[in-house]
Amino acid sequence: MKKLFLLILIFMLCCFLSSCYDRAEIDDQAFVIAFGLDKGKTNFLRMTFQIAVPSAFGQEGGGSSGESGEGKEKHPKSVTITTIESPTVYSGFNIVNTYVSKQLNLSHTKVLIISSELAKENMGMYINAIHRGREFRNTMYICVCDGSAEEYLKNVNFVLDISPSKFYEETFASHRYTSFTANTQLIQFISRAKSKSINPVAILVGVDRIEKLDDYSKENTNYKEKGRENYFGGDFAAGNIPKEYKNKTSAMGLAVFDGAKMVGMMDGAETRYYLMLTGEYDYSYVTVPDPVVENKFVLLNVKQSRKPRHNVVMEGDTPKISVKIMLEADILSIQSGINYEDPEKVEELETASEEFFKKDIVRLLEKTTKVFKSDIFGFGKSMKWKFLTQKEWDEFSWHDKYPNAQFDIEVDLKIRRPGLILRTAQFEN
Amino acid sequence: MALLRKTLKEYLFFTEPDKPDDFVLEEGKDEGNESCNDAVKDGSGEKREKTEKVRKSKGVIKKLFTPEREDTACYGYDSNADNSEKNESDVKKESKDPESIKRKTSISKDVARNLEYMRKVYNVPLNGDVVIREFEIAFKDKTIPAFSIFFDGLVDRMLVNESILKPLMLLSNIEIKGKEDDIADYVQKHILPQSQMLLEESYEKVIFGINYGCCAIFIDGVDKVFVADAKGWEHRGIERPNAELVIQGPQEGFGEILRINTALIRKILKDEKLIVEDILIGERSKTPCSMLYIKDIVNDSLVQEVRRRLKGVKIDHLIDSGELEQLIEDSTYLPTPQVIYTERPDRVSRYLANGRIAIIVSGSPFALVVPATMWNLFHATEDEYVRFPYANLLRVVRLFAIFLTLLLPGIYIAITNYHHEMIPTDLLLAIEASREKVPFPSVFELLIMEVSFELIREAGIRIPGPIGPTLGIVGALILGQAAVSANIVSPILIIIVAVTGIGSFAIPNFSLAYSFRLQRFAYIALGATAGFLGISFGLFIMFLWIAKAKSFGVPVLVPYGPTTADVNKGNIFRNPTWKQNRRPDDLNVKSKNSQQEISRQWKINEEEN
Amino acid sequence: MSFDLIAAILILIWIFIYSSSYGVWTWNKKNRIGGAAVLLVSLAALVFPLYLIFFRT
Amino acid sequence: MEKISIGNWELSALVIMSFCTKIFLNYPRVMSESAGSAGWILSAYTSLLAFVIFTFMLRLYKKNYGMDLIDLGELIGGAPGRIITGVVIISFLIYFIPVNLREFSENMKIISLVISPISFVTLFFLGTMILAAYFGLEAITRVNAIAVPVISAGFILILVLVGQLYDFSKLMPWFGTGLQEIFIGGLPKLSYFSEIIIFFMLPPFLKKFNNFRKSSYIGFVFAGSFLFLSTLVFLLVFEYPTSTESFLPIFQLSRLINYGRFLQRGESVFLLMWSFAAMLYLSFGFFMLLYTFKKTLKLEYYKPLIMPFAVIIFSLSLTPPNLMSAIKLDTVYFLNWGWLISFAFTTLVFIAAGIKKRKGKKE
Repeated sequence: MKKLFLLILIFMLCCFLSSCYDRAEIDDQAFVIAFGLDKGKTNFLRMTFQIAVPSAFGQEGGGSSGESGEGKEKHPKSVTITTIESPTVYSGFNIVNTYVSKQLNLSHTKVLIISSELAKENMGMYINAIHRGREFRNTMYICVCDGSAEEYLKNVNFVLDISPSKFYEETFASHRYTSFTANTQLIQFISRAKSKSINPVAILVGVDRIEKLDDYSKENTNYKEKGRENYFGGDFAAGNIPKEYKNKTSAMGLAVFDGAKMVGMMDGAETRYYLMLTGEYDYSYVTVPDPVVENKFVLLNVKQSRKPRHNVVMEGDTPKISVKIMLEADILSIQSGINYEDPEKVEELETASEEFFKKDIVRLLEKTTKVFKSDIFGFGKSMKWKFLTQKEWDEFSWHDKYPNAQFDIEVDLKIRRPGLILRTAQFEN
Repeated sequence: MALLRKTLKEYLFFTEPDKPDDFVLEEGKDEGNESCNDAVKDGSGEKREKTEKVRKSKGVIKKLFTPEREDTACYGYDSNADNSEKNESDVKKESKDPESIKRKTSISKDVARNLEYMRKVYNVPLNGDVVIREFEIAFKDKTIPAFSIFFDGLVDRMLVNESILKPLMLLSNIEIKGKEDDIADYVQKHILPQSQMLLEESYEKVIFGINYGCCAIFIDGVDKVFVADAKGWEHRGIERPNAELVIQGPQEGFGEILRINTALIRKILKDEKLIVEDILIGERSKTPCSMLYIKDIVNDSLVQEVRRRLKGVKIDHLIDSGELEQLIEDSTYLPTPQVIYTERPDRVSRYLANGRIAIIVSGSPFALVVPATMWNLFHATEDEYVRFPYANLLRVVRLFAIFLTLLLPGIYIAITNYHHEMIPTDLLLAIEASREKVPFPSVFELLIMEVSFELIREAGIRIPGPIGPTLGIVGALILGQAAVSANIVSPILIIIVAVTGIGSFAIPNFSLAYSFRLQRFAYIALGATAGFLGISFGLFIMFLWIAKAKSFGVPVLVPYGPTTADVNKGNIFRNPTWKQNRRPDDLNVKSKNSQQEISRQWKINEEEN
Repeated sequence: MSFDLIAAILILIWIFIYSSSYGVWTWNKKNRIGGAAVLLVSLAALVFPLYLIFFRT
Repeated sequence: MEKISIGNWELSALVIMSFCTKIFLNYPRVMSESAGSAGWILSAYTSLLAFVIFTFMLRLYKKNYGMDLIDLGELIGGAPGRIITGVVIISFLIYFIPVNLREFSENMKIISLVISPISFVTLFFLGTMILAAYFGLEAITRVNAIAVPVISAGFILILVLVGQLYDFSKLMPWFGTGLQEIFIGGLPKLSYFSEIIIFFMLPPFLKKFNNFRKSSYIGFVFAGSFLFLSTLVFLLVFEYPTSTESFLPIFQLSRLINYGRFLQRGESVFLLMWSFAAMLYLSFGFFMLLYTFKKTLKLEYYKPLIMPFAVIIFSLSLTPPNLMSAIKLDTVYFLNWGWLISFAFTTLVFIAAGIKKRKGKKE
């Protein structure tokens, strides 16, 4: 027993003498909340770090969240921003560490913003570098900024939150009820980018260019392409949203990738159909034109009743893809006052909205085959079931076959409940 | 130099280790020499495939004990308990002291010599509380000189006056139709109306009796001494237990008087097989101790082992059972206790009924129960008295409390120093903000707080009554608040330390709480050294150590390690009472069942009707 | 020579002496193969780490 | 040495622990590397195969129950036979303990102690090995019996918590790199059950053959299903080419656990779990190494040998110049040839002992 104690003692002594290499106090660390990559002017990369300032979280700093000095202070006090240029990701950290008093820690980075300029070139090497690092969370959001990431991070203003992390987490989780963005976390992005059956997407973010709503021109939206009279709720992407708010930034739509290379962008409405096609769709409010009265709308709260059914059949070199999307909806508003709640009339509304959805979905699918040439929906996964060995699948090369695809879309929408009003009574005038 | 050489030799070179006889509990089979073998035949002994076998232990005392000796009734313990051979050797050792030789000498017939001798023994003019009362007894027309000797305060004065001195001095004058010629017989049969009285023949026993609150009566011409039990010392009554409080359940605790304590147990266990075996411990103090067990339940080899250990204790004075615990436990270095230390008769009775052995030390309100497993220490008395869902809630809370006490500070240090990523970001930033102004590293900060918490706790116990709570408030609230506002510690740390402290109070066994409080510091150090790796290192070694430990032949972690038949027998979570059919398997008891297989017979009757 | 190194070497020597004394003890107990093997092991436990410390680049 | 006894559940737990600890290293990765998306088939196949062979070996062994491999070696060839068997087992153990020690330490270093030197991390594991050897086999098995259910629960918890990321199309194509690759090329993967050789050192501690058989079967079933589940879930979450990237598959899985804003990046909690598993594994291996050495050479005590062997293993574990070569030592050399020792050699010994015994009876 005595010897055992001696042994433990020696061992503990060794441990303490050799000290604690990895120990790092929390208050010696600068936690980067968001970090952006741009193409540099003088070097390969321009990196922007948004670092949390903890004193804003202390008891005294409770109220100082950008509220003070309205016009002057553009940024909330809880974060600070620095931008540098460097050849690689990690050397950038080194440079920042020289002038920031605390050591940069990226374990709490919530967002990675990449400028579309950089994304359109091959950004795989940077993503790989981040993937290799232990510190980064696999669950951080990967976003593409239509414009420069630096500008985006400088314009972010957490109006409602003190905590920057909460701001990002809540903002990018809003796809659950808006369906204008998707859940694009780093690990998902990477595994999709390396997969042979599906391609990645990333949330599109941007800085809104207009200062006042009056300046907004509807020509910026793509309603005309979609054959509409006016733009609907999702006919635009981030950076082009008709809004007026202290926070100039916005997130809407998706950037489409082929491998790790960006090939195009989708607007909000397309994102919704993307979500419906992949089955990630939760619920959202959708404006549908009234089937009878022109320029009146029916508003539906659309949910996905079941996951979509994909079926892929090869006919020669053309994949025939049939998709069945099953939706259900609650009526939120009927502007025309027509009594669609009537069980006989509800079918009319159902078919009209099915047609409406189908048209847009087919448009989106064709855009992915013709313009993007990238299967972001994962039809390749259904194709994969038909192969026996990896070799065959590799040789088949789905990504090359996808652009030829032909589609057969079926949308099945059932209106379930009409909200609080069972029968619309007309206003007397 | 010699010491150095010895140390060098011990540490530098291999020496053959001496093999200590590890006590292993015998399989649950009857040895065949006892009458109570009815319970063993249910064949439950085969359940264990363990190769545990008892070794022919050399130290076991072969002479079987005879607890039912009649002549011990007077003192309430057996003064003969010590082996005579041992006594002889003691005498030889103490041969320089002439008195010790004389003690063995027999009593003289001459009362004057006896008186002189007793005066010498008790240093009478010097010793204030020895009372020697000389008087004369009238016996058949003559008066015989006599004297009584006792300690003032130890005896009941009224008793001595009324039923010893009064009959001897007054009643002896009355004509009694006794035919005895022998005065000793006469006195015993007619004069002294004392229920517990002995005739002793040696000084040693007489002196022992006097020391133990008896009144000795020396009569001229008699070479025996009347030793009358007149114990009347002051003592605390039966009170509520102080350390182990329950809401539901019996409310009486042990006192300081041995016999009252054993009576409290016998009151609960009305079982003629309950043996109260007496052993004296302490060369000088001769503290009477009782070893309690139920003969037809307990494993015989366990009884032998406990007896062997108790008899092997050689110290001068034994004051409290806490001392005895340290003298008989298996491993002194193991931080966790291996003996149950309780002041509740009902708890002791439950353990006795399960086949354990209790040891009660005279003068100590705490009984020791052996063997103890970790789970016994983790259980509270109340667990059995409340309905089982509630008891399980309590157990979950307790498990959580153990976790907090042991690991919370260590884990806090590990996380804040090594694993930043796992704290939710907002909390992390809040911690960072609160630590911003603190000048110390977090380990040091934590140690400051932990040490001051221990300080407050210790001071709170030691401080005289009324100030205690005040100090707690002052310490906890004002000091904490001041420390935070002086930026010496961060507020989040106060929460950590406070929660840890509260957790340690929720552990039912006081020594277990001590052990966790102690080990907590090791985990802080390990957490600061290597984060979670350090903590798991500590846990691993603690588990190994505890897994190796045994309490009187029973592995401490039983039934989980080694796994025995009753793995799911309500050690962590309690079973409903009607399911607790069997006694713990690890004790290898003679009677496995503690209640009938169907303990709720009325259930069946109901169905039948 | 840093402190760590000295401590490590001292511990190695202690281990060597202790285990080789066990080897000798075994040898004396008429277990020749066992004793030799233990001596070999204790020598390896001295030489191998020293080689790693001093000679490996 | 005191009389050691192992209970039934303790043996099962030992079997589970020693087969399954490699899940935390690179088992799922190697499976998916060699069989592609069909790694789960390979895993199930090797587990079944190992089980069948084990059953066969037990049948051979039944008559000699109570004697361990070294006793059998002595039965076959006297003292030289004993020493040869012992040396084979010792060399086997002394090969894979340092490799595993190195890998676990590197594992910890990569996960959490990035800056610490590798020897510092190794010392923690080495410390537990040394102390465990001092406490003896009984303590190790007892801790193991308690820890295995807890660790298994944690492991299952990881698998369940990443449930939202399961995608069954990732298991496609059905046969991954091809049937031949799985069923013939997968044969050396039997080496993942090489610890079997250690279990044939344990029979003296268990009295009855039936107990030994029953509890090792139980252990085998659990271990096989854990190995299978780990590969399956890993492949359900990571698609084939990505799945071969990661050095620590289960760690990667645990990093993905993400439930809301609060429950993120809990991987460090699981670090407790697998460092504990690693400590158990290494301690058990180390003790068996000492025990085998002692038994082979008929020494009286193993305790004086703890420190020298610890030093040797420590030095050996630091010998590979980098992690990649350490992994190669494990996944290439050991995987390809380990089964020769653990299965072929052991079976040979059993057969030889059987023949010898029959001959002895005839004579």
